[in-house]
Amino acid sequence: MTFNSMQKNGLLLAAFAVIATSLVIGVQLLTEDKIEKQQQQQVLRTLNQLIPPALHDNDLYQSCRLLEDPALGTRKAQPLYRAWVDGTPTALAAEIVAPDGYSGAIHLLLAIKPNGEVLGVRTLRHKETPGLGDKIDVEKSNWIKSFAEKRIRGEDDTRWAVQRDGGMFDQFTGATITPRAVISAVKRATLKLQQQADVLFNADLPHCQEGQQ
Amino acid sequence: MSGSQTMNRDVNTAVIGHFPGGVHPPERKQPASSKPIRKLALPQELILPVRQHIGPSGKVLVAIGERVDKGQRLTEAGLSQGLPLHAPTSGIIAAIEEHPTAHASGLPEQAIVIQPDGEDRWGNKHALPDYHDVEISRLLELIQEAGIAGLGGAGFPTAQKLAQQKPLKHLIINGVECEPYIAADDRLMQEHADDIIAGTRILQYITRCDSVLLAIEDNKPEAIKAIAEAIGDDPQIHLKVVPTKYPSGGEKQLIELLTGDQVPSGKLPMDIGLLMQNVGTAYAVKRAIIHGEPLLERVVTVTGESLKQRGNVWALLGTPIQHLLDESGFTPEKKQRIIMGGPMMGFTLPSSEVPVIKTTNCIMAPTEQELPSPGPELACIRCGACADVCPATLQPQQLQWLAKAKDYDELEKHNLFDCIECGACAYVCPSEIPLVHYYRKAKAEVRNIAREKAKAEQARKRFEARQERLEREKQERLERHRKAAEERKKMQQEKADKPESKTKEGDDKPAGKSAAVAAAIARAKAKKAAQAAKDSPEEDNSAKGNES
Amino acid sequence: MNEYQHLTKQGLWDNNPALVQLLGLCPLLAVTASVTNALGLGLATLFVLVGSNITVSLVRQFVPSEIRIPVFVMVIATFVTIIQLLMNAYVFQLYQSLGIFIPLIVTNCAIIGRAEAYASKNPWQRAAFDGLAMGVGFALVLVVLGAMREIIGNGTLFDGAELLLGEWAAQLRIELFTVNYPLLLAILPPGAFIGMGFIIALKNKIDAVRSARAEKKTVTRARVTA
Amino acid sequence: MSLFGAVIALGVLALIFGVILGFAAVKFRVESDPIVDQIDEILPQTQCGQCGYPGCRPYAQAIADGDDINKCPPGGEATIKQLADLMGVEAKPLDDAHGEEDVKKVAVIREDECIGCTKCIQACPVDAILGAAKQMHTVIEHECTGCDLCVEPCPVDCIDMVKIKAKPETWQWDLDTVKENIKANSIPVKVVE
Amino acid sequence: MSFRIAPSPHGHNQRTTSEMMRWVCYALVPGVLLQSFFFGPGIWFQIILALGTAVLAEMACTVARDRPAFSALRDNTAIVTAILLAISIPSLAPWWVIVIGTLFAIVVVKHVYGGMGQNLFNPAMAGYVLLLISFPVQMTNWLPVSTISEHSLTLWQTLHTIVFEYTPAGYSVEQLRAGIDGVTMATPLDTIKTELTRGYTLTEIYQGPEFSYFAGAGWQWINLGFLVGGLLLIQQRIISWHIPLGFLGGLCIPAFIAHIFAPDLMPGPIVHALSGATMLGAFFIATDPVSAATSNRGRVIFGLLIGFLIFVIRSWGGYPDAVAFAVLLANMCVPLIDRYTRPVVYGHGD
Repeated sequence: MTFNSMQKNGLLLAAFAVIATSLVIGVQLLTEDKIEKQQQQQVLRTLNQLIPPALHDNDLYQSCRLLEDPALGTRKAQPLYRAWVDGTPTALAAEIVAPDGYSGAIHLLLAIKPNGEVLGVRTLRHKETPGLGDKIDVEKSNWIKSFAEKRIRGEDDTRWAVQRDGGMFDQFTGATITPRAVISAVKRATLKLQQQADVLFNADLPHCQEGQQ
Repeated sequence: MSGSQTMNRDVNTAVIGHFPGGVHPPERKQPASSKPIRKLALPQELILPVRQHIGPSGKVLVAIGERVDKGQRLTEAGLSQGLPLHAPTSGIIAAIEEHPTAHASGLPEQAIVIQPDGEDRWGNKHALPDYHDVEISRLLELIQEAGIAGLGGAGFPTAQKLAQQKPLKHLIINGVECEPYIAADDRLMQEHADDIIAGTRILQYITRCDSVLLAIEDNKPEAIKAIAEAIGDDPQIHLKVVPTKYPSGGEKQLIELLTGDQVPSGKLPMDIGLLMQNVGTAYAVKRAIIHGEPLLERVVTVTGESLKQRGNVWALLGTPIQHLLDESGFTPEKKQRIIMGGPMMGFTLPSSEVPVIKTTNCIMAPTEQELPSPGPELACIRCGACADVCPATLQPQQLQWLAKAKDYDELEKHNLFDCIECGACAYVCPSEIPLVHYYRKAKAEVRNIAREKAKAEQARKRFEARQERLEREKQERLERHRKAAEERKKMQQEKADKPESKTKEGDDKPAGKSAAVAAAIARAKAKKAAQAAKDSPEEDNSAKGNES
Repeated sequence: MNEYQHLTKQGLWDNNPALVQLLGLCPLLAVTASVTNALGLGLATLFVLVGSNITVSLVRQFVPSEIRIPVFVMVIATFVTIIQLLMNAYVFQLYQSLGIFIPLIVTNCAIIGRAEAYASKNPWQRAAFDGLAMGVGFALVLVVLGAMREIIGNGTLFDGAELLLGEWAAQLRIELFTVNYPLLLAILPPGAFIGMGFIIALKNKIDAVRSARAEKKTVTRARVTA
Repeated sequence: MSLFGAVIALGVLALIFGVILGFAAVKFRVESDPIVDQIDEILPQTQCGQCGYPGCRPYAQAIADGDDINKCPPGGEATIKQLADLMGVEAKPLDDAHGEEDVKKVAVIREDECIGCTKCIQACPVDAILGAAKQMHTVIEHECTGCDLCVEPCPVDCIDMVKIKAKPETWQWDLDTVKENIKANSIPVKVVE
Repeated sequence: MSFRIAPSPHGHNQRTTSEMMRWVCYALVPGVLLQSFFFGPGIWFQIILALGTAVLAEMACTVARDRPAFSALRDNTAIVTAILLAISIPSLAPWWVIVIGTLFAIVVVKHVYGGMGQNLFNPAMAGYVLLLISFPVQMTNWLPVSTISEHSLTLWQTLHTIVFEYTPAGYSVEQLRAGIDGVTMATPLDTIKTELTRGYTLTEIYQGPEFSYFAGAGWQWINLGFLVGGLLLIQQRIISWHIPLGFLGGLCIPAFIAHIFAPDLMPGPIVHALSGATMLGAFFIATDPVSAATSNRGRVIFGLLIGFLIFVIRSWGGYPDAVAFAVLLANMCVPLIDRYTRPVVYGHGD
């Protein structure tokens, strides 16, 4: 009785598991390519906002490399995209982190020209207070676009601060922590990328797909 | 307190225990405690409910028109918790009938009405001045025959309480009388301290207890003095003066106060070696044993500002409340309340035609100004004031929610039945919720549910038994039919030519009876037809169905 | 009333999984910040529900009761994973905004509840219909709640419908009003709870009114005895 | 290869769990809860049939099978509440198609009109009526459940359903009734000389 | 003769609920006066708006629930709710803020839960949280206190600002907030929070104009005002001391310990006690009996919990002040606290 029940239930359940898993695997194989393409497009959509087609003729997505640098705001390796026109380096883009947001880390995408001029910044993910700190989102406000075409004069460039602290960026009503965090993260990363632009364009960095997915 | 300190007797103010909660309502005992107990004129009639205590009523021994002597027994004690009843004065039995009684419901109960003849003529008395060589069981019998019930409030037959065969740590005599206004025990102690102590010694003798704690609240210095003198240097009776706080006179609270122990829930004080009697009971026991007088009268505080003469009176049992009021200069105000008992636990009477019974310690006719009625009930704000004053450390606000939600299981889990209905919670409730009233209703409902459940169980058993019986009968009938059919077959085979016998049911009915029955049926049919004409045609169908 | 009408009434109103059974509240409360999201998750749930009901009904003869729960879970999990992969591949934007709530469909008790309560006891046609009715009922509540929250919190309807339905749907967007200060509470999770409470209250109220209006029926009394 | 591994791994896991479940199903089998008994316990056992079932037990069975819990007028609100607790469903108001909750009553036979037909005795589900053919019948008050099943069969209409009289010990502390109690029962005292 | 029937006990001593609530209003006076001195007359408009809304909402709800319109107003609790909410928000907040908040507090938090005595949450604080979450900008627009402010508004200017969101001269509240040096001023707690994240030490932060003697300029006096009112309530036995003591203990003891270990990062107990809504919360908000624990032991625990939550949120949370959140969180724990602090019933001990 006991043995019968064990044998029957065990085999049946195993059979179901095998069928179910095989089905999932089948669908997975079918959709694999399509999903990867979608993910590429997702990244490219934001990248293309910052690095217009005129500034690159290479496949930005394929140019992705992993860069590990504390100046990017995290110890984890972050994706770095490199753009060329006719073999001439035109732009660098990196995913950076502002760790000191009001409600945790803010993930940003920063693009600069090799000479250090900021092409633009976009917020990828954040948890800032809705209605207050979420104005860093391009859908909510144009504030994030104010980084475009800004340049940085060095470590102690006091213009890279909110107006309240005597800088050139607006703070938005009711929130100062969020813009401060974003500005300092962008400032830190821009300085770093600007200094190492040459190296980064030529460095042999690991491919994104290998390191993380 | 100062009174007690000046006396160098055994006045022990060091209270061992403490009970939580409690309130300090204005005492207002002065009018009753400062004047001697008055004797009243005989009322026109005395109404004696046959049942004046917990338990079944006794059997009535007298008949209408019978002449009775003072102290003559009117009823015989019932089975277990019964108590006999005696004629408080001589007179004629005027009626034995249903009469509104001293109960909050105003519902009637069987009562014996005596018309006093004014002679106040005693019947036989069996005085027993020295009880020390009498057997205890005989003394208990005498107390039982004297009809003594606890005069403090619950009215449990005293002899049965005393008869418990367990060794006692302490016998507690309760002279606390913590309810505001009431000073019946106070005055009794002041005037009859010796009798009370004598009664206490009888109780002590019966229970063979060598430690008596006699407790009095410290707002009764005169009574304390009188009792202390009456005790003299008796080493076994200890006078305990307890601080004034309501409800320190509650049995459980006083025990906690005097001994520091709690009576476990659902148990009796006896189970932890304690027995409590009221001072009035001690007095009644003394009268019963030493003088042979059954319980015929008691001290009743008659008070409240609607009365001109406030004070204590000796009231014969059965005295109508109206008589007490009349004798005290009653000028009712609009919507006058008459309260039997104190302001905290007493109940209002719907009529002044109800009599004084054994447990009546106070009749109040307060003015609205004196005891303002609560305003409209507001929602509970869970302020917890009620929990702070609850002497049983219950959660009155929770009980109130549950009572309103009729969640009886949860009510029992929240120990509803440990509520002593002292009223402290409702007294302090800022939303003026009649909390105790909700608990009483809930308790009545819980008891009712238990009764219904027992009844349902009984009904189920009877129904099942009936079904079984019907089934059995059906089987038997089938069996009989089968047998009969076989018989018939046999008979038919044997006597094939014999004609069938007539078996008509109606034949053996007497003609006269059947005519009456037919007439009755016809009457009912006519009635139903008339009804059917008024109602819907469906009724008609059902009526027809009945005949089939 | 035939079985299918009965099932429809049960799923859409009388026994609505969201309003009456209060199942699947986690995804319900999480994604209903806008109509589009609500519709997306509603459709996904509907699809899984129909699929799992059919499958469970088809295999019910072979599955002993001891292992029915793990089998149901596996069936549901398979469906959800497949849906997730398909959405990831073909409606990527919506997939992104519904995010982690797609896998949460596995834990939506409405689905396993229907498998256990209905599909495992009925033929597949009926089970499929039950899944459809229940799924539509669930999706409708999602959409109503989503609409409520989107209107109050954002002043719009069908914002971002193109993510779900393709580019043409961008025209569906209705801007009801613009406020400088939207009532953010409606968009935030507490708003979902409060809104849900109001919808349930409304449903109960409607039921109460309807039952008060309903005609009185009479029941013939059974006679226990002769 | 890794995909194949996943299939194998899950298959083996499922096999193991299936075996465990199969074992547990036999070893830890619990006897089913006699829910019908519990429901029957709650019902008032009047056997009145107002629920549409012949007796309380059949209705208990019906509830266990999913029937509504609000069909018992004699039990009223209290019974519905208890049933709701037991069955884990929402309490709902009494379905008045089955009758309304009423005060508790008992049957009383007007004895001078009784013709001794025994029809009521046969109708009484709890054998609470005493009597024999052509003898006057009487109701045993404390056994009567107040189901009123005896009223209809009586050919001479001599059975009344009478409210159970409140007694001080069964009084439900309804202060509104006090005045009525006093009014209804105040009897002028007769004086016998 | 027919007599009146009434349940026992006959007679009553305690203040009624409506009297208690009236006392709460009296006790608020010192704090409110100070607040109107430091933040201008706007608070009076807010109170009037809140009272009007609360009374109308309460009447509408009672009518909708088939009760006489004025029955629910009798207990004065709606008035207390309205005043507490009105004095919790910035005094120049636009009129619709207080109206929405009061409506939510009375209609949703109080009446939807079943009305007086049934609400799980403190209505004023639930209303406050709704506003804070929904309108963060308006709800954080506190003017600098009058003693250090550039602008002081007349009655007319205040009213204009509350109604139209701009002064007659066209300044927004945001602009009014700018201090002498053009830098926008925040509340002291907000300043501490933001400046700490920028790496300043407390010693440096306390040099700012927002601070004086023990804590934030102005705020400390307002808190002392509410403390005085609270002590009056305790003296009058309207509230018991358990919740305020637990509250202040739960806040100040951890603050004291933390301050010893990190004096430049963690503000001390006095700063905590005299900042934000501490005293208002301790004596007027947490002590709302409906949503608080009932036993004395439970009340101490309830107070401790609120105080500790405030400390935690102020120190590490997203908001500078946290009284409202802490109170609501503790409200949720009340059934649990009540359950485990139920005293042993007479005769049930060992």
